[in-house]
Amino acid sequence: MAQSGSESTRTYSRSSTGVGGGSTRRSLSSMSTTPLSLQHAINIDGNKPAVIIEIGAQLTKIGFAGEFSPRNIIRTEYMDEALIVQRDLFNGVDETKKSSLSRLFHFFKHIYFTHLLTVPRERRVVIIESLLTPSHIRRAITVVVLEMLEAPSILFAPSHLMATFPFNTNTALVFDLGWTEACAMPIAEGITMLSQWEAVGKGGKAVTKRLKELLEKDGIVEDLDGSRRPLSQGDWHVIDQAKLLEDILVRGVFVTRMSRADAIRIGEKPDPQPSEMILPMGTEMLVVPGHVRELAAEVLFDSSSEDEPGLHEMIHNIVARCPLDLRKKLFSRLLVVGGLAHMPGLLPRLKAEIVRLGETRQLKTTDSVGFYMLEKCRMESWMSWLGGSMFGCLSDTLTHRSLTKEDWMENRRLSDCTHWNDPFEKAGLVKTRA
Amino acid sequence: MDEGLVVVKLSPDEYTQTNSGNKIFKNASIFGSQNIIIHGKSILMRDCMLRGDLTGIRMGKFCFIGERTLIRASHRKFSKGATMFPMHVGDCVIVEEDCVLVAAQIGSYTHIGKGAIVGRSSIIKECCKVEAGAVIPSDSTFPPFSVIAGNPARVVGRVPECTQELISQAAKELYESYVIQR
Amino acid sequence: MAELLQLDRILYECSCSEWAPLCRLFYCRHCSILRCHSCTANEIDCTFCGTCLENVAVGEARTRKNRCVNCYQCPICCSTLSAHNSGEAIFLSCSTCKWSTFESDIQQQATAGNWKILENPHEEELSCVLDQMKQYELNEKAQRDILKRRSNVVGSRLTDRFGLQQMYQKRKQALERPTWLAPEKEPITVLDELYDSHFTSIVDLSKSLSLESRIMQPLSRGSECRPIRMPLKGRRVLRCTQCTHNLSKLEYSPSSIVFKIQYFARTYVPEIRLWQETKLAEGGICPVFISVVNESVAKADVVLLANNDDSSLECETPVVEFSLPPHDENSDNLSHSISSLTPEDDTIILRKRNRVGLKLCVKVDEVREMNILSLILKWKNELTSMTSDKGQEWRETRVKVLLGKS
Amino acid sequence: MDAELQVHPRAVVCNESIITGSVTIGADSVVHPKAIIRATKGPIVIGERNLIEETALIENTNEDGAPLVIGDDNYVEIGAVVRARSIGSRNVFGIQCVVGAEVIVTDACSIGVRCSVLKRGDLAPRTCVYGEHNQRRTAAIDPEPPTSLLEVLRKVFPSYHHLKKATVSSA
Repeated sequence: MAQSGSESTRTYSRSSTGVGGGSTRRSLSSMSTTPLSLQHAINIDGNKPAVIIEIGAQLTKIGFAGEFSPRNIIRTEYMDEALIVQRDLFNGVDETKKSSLSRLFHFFKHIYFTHLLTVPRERRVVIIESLLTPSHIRRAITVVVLEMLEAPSILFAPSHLMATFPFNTNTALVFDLGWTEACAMPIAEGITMLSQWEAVGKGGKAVTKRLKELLEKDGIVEDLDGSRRPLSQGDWHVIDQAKLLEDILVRGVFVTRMSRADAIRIGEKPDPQPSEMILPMGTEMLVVPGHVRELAAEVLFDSSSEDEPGLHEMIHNIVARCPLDLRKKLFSRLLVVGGLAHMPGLLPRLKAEIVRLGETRQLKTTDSVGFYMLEKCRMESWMSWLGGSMFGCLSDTLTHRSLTKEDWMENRRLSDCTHWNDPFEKAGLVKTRA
Repeated sequence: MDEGLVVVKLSPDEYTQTNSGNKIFKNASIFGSQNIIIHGKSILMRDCMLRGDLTGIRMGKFCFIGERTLIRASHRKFSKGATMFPMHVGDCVIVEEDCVLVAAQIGSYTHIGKGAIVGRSSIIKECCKVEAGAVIPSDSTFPPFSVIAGNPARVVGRVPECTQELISQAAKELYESYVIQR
Repeated sequence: MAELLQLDRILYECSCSEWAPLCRLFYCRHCSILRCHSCTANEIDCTFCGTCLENVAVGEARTRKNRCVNCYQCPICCSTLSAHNSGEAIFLSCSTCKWSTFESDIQQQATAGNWKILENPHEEELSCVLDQMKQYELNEKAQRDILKRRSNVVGSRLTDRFGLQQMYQKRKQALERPTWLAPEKEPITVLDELYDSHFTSIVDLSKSLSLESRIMQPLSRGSECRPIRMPLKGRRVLRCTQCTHNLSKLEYSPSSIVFKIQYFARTYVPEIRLWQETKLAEGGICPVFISVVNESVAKADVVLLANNDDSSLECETPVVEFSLPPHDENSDNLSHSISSLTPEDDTIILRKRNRVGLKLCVKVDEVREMNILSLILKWKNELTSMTSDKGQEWRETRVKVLLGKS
Repeated sequence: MDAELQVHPRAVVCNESIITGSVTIGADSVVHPKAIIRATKGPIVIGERNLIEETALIENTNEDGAPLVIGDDNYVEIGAVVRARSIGSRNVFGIQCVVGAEVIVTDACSIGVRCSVLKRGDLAPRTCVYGEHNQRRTAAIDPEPPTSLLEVLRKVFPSYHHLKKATVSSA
């Protein structure tokens, strides 16, 4: 650390070992006229709870370890100095080119200095992400967090395993219904069964796309004198600007019962038609007919093409591949997390579909289908963050498993997932940590 | 645009200059002018409306009030009735056209964009930037150095740290560039 | 009224090769280099509430989860709630969307401050599970210690002088499986079906919350909401990463704009501004009018070089040299006298106190949407270094002037 | 033109307000200078304790010439453009808001700043229109009427503005 020797007698020494070594004492130097606030003078490492961040496609959950709800849930975007909203932070990300990381870097600074109000140098970081995240994204996050923000250490925690922690169980079939895709992963005896995961591109994005198609077909607009006309092309600009599709998805769309869905599939109109939903759109009113609200979520369950199976088929395929004694256990321990899990009627419909498919495939294991739920409060959208916060609270495990800045600077090696014993170590190429 | 060197001419039959250097649009509707105190070197453009009849309005130096802007004081409700609060505008405040300011206090070195509405008895501290078209709800307070935008308005960013010098220099050059001559 | 301060039309290159307008840059006099926001160490020196503009101590901020207890945010439209007195008690109401605490489960309150916030109903369950995880962690750590210290002999009962026995007992006890087990959560098999009333009732926009207000209160059950405590704001201190000296530090009070330490780049680097909007004609040579201002309190000698290798426009005038007097504060009475109107040569057209107007001729081969004229700015200013002898060195940085309609 | 203007003795109407057509202003109402009340297609009857701020526009554009009846305790803020069929009581019209000609405003509605309600039909009581995209919701309590503000204005205005004469026949 360059010491400004010539100028002030008391040098400002800041040992960069940070983690692992003893506490980093920071001697008060003469350069700042007022005494540093207490928080900076004593920088006792280790007892400050870690920062837990889960970056989703649409929403990012941030908070501290040990707390049972995230401090903030924000959209995965930020507003730069020219007041332009920057959204897709991860495309074109390359750890070698610093300029490609600038958006991600500004997003992390937005998290730290607007929401968490803490300095990255003092707290460890736990990033919760799905095991399927491509490794160039994980390496980019590591470069931003360790090198540009100078956090002491970073740990990538698998989101599916984290989601099982609040339920104190070590066997579950975790089903993450996110924005871009629905990804299911069985977890047996605490070990993620990496070979049996399945993901299908049916998430919030697919439901919104189906909702848009239905609205283009049957959407109605009540204009100024009360008469109703079909949706025109010009209205879509107002709809996108006011994010009405998101509003309809959050407030209006629901998953119907299986009996109604079958009736609709063969063309009938089941008798209690769902009510219309009326939303202000500019100065006119957008009317969402009842059947649009009902059909939008059907995209999750229709198994039209082979590589796009319905959610229930996906579960069956996974369990079929699992060892025999696990199958009954997995069916009775389903755990649905993610933003879409809040849709009313999803769990009963999923259960009914699974049981029906079980009968058609003459399986005896689907008689007791059960879901893990924290029924008093709907926390599905941030369940894996909650598990991550409990995991981050274990300070010793955190010290042992996370990748410190020095190790990263040394060999720039990011172990792919925490349980995987590293071939380099076995081959003795790299000195192993104790 | 380096305003310092570009001159905008104001025709003398529409604008007058007071002894303390204020250049004021002649038939701007100013009510209760005895309650309005402007510390000099300010500009009131065409069709401005200053309502000093309810309570006093105090404005600092080098203020620039755009066209068709309305400035009036606001009231606050208390248990025993409403009282009108005087409005205080700091130095070097640049307000663009078509704004409605019903604030209790606007700090110095603030730049308010076109068509912004500042709600009843709201307080904007120094060195703020209100974006064009922002709608600030009543009784809201904004700390210094904040960029305010949206409807209802929120802090969306931070202005550069040297805003005080920037805006004071720009305000002086702005005053300098609006000249009353044929 | 034209865009008043065209800040982002002229970008300077910071030492970390990021481009930013001069007003967003800082100048570290100890290392004599330009610094921008991304290559300075940001720290938070005080947290304060943005609405009541009061400082909140760090400890209290941490216990209150960085929220202010007296100021509240509307759960529907995020504007500030104002307190009103309804005769016997105080309630909060929002002036934009007219939401009031009458719509939440705590209608009114005797005192104005600390309204109850939503708690996590599963608090106790989760804390037992957390304690059990810590048990497992101790267990795992004990096993790891055994692996490491297989060599030394542990457990001889004789030498208890050094407390080995008690340490051995502790580790043996940690090795056993934790006897006490938190209750395992039972999966729920009977689910309440989706009733007809769920989807035949009118969708009431006041009852169901939008995504915006759901993410503002993670613990709400999708409909019921309470006033949200106003999140605090942090006051940033910028510190040069190389020599860890402060570059910008404000005073303690949150509503003050006085800087205790300020090394703004515009007081050490001559500032280039666009004088007039330039009209770029295809193929011909067109004039570009820029002005250079010296805001520092010391004299500055400036050299402007055309940097034609990476700019999309060819700048004909290769070198411009001039020196600028310091900016004197007492010139407040801005007399409109332009000190010398006669152009010294074809490039320096106007000289006015600490400002120089330049006309650069630029050859344009084809007009693109974004035309960038890049220059190299060399300047000498004795303030650019702490020690006087090093002050006479020439400093240099690259400048990009965005001419097209940016 | 002023002959058809009927002002209650306790009402305070500034001379600089532009009032055209047959307009009746009830007791304790205050009209700021530069406020515009135009009874183009039919008469306008304004009730008691109404506050109409400067540059606000109230116009009667009912084709059938029916009178535009405005109730009590309404607060029309700066720059609001109100052309409703009928207006109830205790409403608040935000700064620069727009109310269409076929709207029937019932009671205790509050139209937000720069919002617009143009659709034919009545606005249910306690409807609030707010935000950038005219979002709608129903409030739990009535918006506060400007009664205490009216008292202050009735005391202050006579000393600063010329007032319109009160017609003898108190409405």
